[in-house]
Amino acid sequence: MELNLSPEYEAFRQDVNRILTENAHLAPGPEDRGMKHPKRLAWQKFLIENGLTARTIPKEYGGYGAEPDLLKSRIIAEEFARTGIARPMGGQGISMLVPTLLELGTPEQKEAYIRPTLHGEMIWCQGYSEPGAGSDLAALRTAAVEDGDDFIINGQKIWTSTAKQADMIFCLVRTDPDAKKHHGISYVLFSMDTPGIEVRPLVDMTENANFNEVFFTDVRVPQSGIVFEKNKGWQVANATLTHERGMLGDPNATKARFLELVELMKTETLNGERLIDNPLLRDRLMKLQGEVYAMQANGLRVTTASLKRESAGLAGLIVKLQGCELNHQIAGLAIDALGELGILYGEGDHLRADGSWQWRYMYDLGLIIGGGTAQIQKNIISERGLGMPREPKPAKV
Amino acid sequence: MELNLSPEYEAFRQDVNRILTENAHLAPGPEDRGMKHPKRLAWQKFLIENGLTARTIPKEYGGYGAEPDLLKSRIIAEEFARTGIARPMGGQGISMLVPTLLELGTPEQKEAYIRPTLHGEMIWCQGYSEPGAGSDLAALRTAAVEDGDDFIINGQKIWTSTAKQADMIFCLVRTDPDAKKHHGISYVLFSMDTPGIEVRPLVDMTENANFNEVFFTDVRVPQSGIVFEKNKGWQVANATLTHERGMLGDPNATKARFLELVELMKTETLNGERLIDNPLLRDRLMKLQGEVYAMQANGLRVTTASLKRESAGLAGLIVKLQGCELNHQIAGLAIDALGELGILYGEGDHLRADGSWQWRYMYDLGLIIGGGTAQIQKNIISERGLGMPREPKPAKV
Amino acid sequence: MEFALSEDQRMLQDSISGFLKDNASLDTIRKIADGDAEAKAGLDAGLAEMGIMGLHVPEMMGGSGLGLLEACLVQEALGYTVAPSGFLAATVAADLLPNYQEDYPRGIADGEMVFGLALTELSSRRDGAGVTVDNGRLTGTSLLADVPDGATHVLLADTSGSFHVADSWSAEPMRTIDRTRTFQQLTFDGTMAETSTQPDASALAAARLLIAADTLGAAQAMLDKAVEYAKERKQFGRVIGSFQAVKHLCAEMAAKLEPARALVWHAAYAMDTKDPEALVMANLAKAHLAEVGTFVAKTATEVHGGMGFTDLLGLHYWFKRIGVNRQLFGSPEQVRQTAAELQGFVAA
Amino acid sequence: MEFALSEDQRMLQDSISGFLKDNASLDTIRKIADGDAEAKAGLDAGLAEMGIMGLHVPEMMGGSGLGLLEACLVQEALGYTVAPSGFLAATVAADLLPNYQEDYPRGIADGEMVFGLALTELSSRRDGAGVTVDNGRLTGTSLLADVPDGATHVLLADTSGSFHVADSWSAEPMRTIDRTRTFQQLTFDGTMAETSTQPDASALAAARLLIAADTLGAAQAMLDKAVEYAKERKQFGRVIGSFQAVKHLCAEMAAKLEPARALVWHAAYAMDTKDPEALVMANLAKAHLAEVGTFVAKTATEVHGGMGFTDLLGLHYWFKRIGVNRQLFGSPEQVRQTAAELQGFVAA
Repeated sequence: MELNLSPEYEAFRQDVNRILTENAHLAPGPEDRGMKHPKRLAWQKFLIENGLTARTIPKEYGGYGAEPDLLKSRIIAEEFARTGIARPMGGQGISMLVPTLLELGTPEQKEAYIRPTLHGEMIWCQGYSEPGAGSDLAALRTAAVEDGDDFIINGQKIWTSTAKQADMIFCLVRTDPDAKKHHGISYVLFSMDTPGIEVRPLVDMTENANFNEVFFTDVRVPQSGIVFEKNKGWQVANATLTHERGMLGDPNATKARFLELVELMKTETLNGERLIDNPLLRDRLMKLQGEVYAMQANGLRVTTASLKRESAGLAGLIVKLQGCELNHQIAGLAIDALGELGILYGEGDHLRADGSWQWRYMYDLGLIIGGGTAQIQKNIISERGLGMPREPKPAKV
Repeated sequence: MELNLSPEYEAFRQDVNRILTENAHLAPGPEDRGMKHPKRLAWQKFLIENGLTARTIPKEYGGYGAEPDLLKSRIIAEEFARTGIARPMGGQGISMLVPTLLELGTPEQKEAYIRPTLHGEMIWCQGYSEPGAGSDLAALRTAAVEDGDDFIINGQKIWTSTAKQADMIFCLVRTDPDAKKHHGISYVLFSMDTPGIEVRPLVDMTENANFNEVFFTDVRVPQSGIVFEKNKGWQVANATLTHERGMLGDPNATKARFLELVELMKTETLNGERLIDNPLLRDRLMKLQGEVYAMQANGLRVTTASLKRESAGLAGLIVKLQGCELNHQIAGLAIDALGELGILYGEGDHLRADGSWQWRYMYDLGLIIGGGTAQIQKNIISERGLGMPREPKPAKV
Repeated sequence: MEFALSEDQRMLQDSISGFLKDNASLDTIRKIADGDAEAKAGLDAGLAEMGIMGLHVPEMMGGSGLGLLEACLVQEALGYTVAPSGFLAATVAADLLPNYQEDYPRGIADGEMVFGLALTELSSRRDGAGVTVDNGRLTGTSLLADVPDGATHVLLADTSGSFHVADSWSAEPMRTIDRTRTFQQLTFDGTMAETSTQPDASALAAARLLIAADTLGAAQAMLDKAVEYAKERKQFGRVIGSFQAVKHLCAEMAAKLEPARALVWHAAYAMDTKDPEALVMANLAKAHLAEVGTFVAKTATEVHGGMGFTDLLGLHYWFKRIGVNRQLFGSPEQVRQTAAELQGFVAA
Repeated sequence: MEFALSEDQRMLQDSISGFLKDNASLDTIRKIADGDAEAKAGLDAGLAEMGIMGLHVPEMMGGSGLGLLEACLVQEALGYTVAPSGFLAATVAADLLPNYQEDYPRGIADGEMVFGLALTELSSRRDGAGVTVDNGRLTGTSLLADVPDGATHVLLADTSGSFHVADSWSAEPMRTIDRTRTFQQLTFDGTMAETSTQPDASALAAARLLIAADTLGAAQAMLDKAVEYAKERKQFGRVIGSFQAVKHLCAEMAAKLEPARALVWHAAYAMDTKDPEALVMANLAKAHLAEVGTFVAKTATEVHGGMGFTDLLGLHYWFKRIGVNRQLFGSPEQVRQTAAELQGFVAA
């Protein structure tokens, strides 16, 4: 057990901090709107060149080309958080497609897509879920029928973020309707400019369209867009999903929210009394602090396992279930502490923190559901973590 | 909605109260030990003759012979609770076997068993559960093999209360090992004095033996002990179980416990402060009070439905699940309020209420499990109450 | 003894539910949430025509003379369809004012007066809000007042707990997560109070009880929708309602909601019959429904999966209705504190 | 950076677990619970021989010089097997006393001194208990003191929060639900304190942290037993561990326990490295484990069905260990209050 960093890493942290603070003037601000604003593209280039993002991606594909070092990656993330300087670009192209292509893409696919994606010049969206295939993703039905060198695609996707802005999509389609459900799926890349694609924003309970629906009507795309092999798309997608799971339940983000809540309760008053002086609210705050500490420590354990290339076991499997729920509860206490003012939203004089507590309360509920509902998570924990048997298959009726 | 009683019933209440208080000297006390103590038998006889128990059982079988009137029964129960005078005998013979015999017994069985049972001269125990057949009661394996006019019984029962004191047992046995599991069971009455029966007390977490195990080795009993028909024991048992379900989750008992808790919190101090003046304990108390009121009101609704011979629907199905849990939580708050002194048990200077809060905390957990675990209750609520589908049968492997 | 609704009460339920089914469809609710004044006016007019505004006004003052129990049934139906209405404010005014001034209940019953309610500061004073009285003149602000369109009067609480009727004020809309209902910040600038009352714990208890009934209705709707969705939605080759995990979530919602319904009825009956425990029960009903409602809102949304999070089924209107109700007229902790005070459980 | 146990720490875990597996079987625990003094003495002697009593005593005073992290691993193993031991009291004494009097840690390490712990009144004064000091003389009672067999000294807290070492007292056993451990009411009748200390928040934090580790071990054992039982027990033609409801109960226990384990480790490491957040973390670990433990105790019992309620599998020893730990050295609410005070969250 050693939670301090070695001198080498401390020096690295100082380097990172220096690069960021000295160049903060180059970073885009909220006024630089648009995913491809020149200032954003330039900042992304600068960050790659300095090894502050795309760090382990080979130079030949436009990355920085360093050896993987989880601790350095964590230090970089912490310094972005600490300085509050604009973070590198994210998005599903960078976080999910690029690792997949590196592992399974053809040389041509790597050549064509990785560099522009990393540099923010090519935006991607993900075509996985369908209205009838949520938790049961493999039940997807969007059909790709061969026609010469092309596929003709018909069907519908849902929960597609950045579909409006995307140049390209990585999409799961059914290429063999007769095979068992996991064996007839292919993973295909194609342009969002292809005729026959319609994107409809999907407004959610936060009043925003955080996601979209995407409709395909006789969309003709080249078969060369297949990643890995035809009808092996399920394996490809699983490789990608592994990358997604790590993104949820970041304990540092939870800690930051908790500290905001403490600040709120120290500064707001109710009937002339500071909220933190209310024994009931304070006790709930302390309960959550215990859980925040626990999730933070659990996160350190998971990171350590990754560093050692060991499985984190249960400590890793429970992160999404517990982390999302804890975030939701932190927002819930903030709303309760604000009482009547906690229900305000949108705009207005008495609104606190731009309504972000309510936004988080709702969006975190979305995260509890998305990427595997709590029920699916509990199946995984009990089966993979505790070795309990799968449910028996139902008898044919 | 009318929660006051009509004048007729008010008069009845006064009658009951008068009979009880004027004859309180006849009632047995804790010093009159033994289920068949003469004073107990005499008191039971007195209560039956005055219509204060066995009220609706026909006179020919030793009851009082009145028309069913749920409200009068409730008034009687309330007056026993209010005056604190010794209640009538209970036990599974009176509450479960007698109604079953009235419905399905032969004239000889009714004649032989109902009167002595009601009068406390014949004590019964119930032989249902087995080590391998708990939630899945129909999986029971205690075998009854025909031999002339007799059965030879081998097997084991568990969760048998009053087995030591019982004269007789009503017992589920497997009489057709080849039939489907619900169709090979018979409901048989026989004497606990039969050679080959061994009773072993089953100590539980409360340190008491509230239940027993009963072992049968070549126990020879007459086939005439079958109630209803051979291999129809499952239907007979179900009739009886209906009587049992009503016994759990009595909201008046819950209310009484809650009031004891209020009293405890008003009189006990912690660090010189009354427990009820502690905002955290008081808030938990108020939360429970809301639930107690809710269960009480729900109970009135169920009673009303019974009076009208209507189904209480969901309001009836949820009583056990919610009632047992609420009782457990009330005891839990009492223990927390007593803090370090809340863990005392058995005997000693600082022990409160003879350790009954801890006893209840554990015993109520037993009740949550017994008579259908919380999981079984939720299956029932979702299927019968909400019309949700049963789980599909597993495919044969 | 009968703990059940009477024939008349069931008929009232049926008629208000029937009306709302036709006139407060999700489609209409969406329009109202998007600011369609015509849709709102239509619903208001329809409800007024049904005569519910005077439901709790004594018969001798031109109303229906029905109790809080009946009012709770109506409010439950409103919550079930997330329909906005001035009914709650009218009912609280009709509960308190007959002892002081007959004109108001009469005005409510004949539709000439529409009441708003400004009670927030009885429970919670924030941002310097609160109205003080000096020589009958009202000064100060009240936040998140429930003021229906076309309100002619406001019943407000001052900082000492007395109530006043005012017929002039300035208003600023306050936007909440619930876009179906309108809330306002009211400012009184030396306005003369028309009528003033003594502090009265029962007016606040009545308001809280009605909110409990509203949450009951909204939560029941969410459970019904969850069960229906679970019976239809298929994943892994089965309707999700056949998975034990989903069934148990629904069972847990039902197990909490069913006694909560009985509690609301009982508390309302107790208020109507002046039972000594009535105020305690009404307050605890508000706090209990807030907790049960929060559980059901989250759980029913989870049963709907991603669909529950989108706007497509409009489920969030119910989620937000329950979320707003939780805070209105006092958070659960504050309301339980009232219940404790009423029983003498709080040291002076 | 490495958040994991070292090779040495794992070896310590293995050796203590191995010892307890052989020497604190359920059979032995039953004997101890039934008052078999020989069985108890055997276990005590074995544990003493392993040298754990001096684990937290500085090396220069003859101990192993290991930290609270190692002590928590030992305590967790004790909790896992519900083994009673004077280890907790010895470790708290070894944590506090080296700054005041070397003789005690030396005596603990070489086995000549056995310490008891009387800290109850630091959190909770009931029934007139509490020890006062006058001119170095101790007078009064302490309830539910943890006094191992053969104790030569008691470390006790007076009503002002200072600690004292005493070597004479009169004792009255106090019977709890947990029959494996012995608790006593101690009376001091003008006894001279041998050594006195300043008030010290870290001694209480250390005691609470060790209790958290104990509950962690007991709860982990209950989860392991529940999973094992669920994989074997058949009902309705399937092992019950294949029912989604049972799986989810087990998953919920694991999801709470796994971060709780990390919390105990982290808090212990923070105590050992004098991290500024250490006391807050240690207190919150106690409170959090009390809540998680209560959940696991109930849930694991439910998974066992009726078997969990009986004495047959002895599961109740773990249930009661957790139940007693919840209250010892302060209830969860009191402990969270300490954490709030340490952070300046409580108005003076």
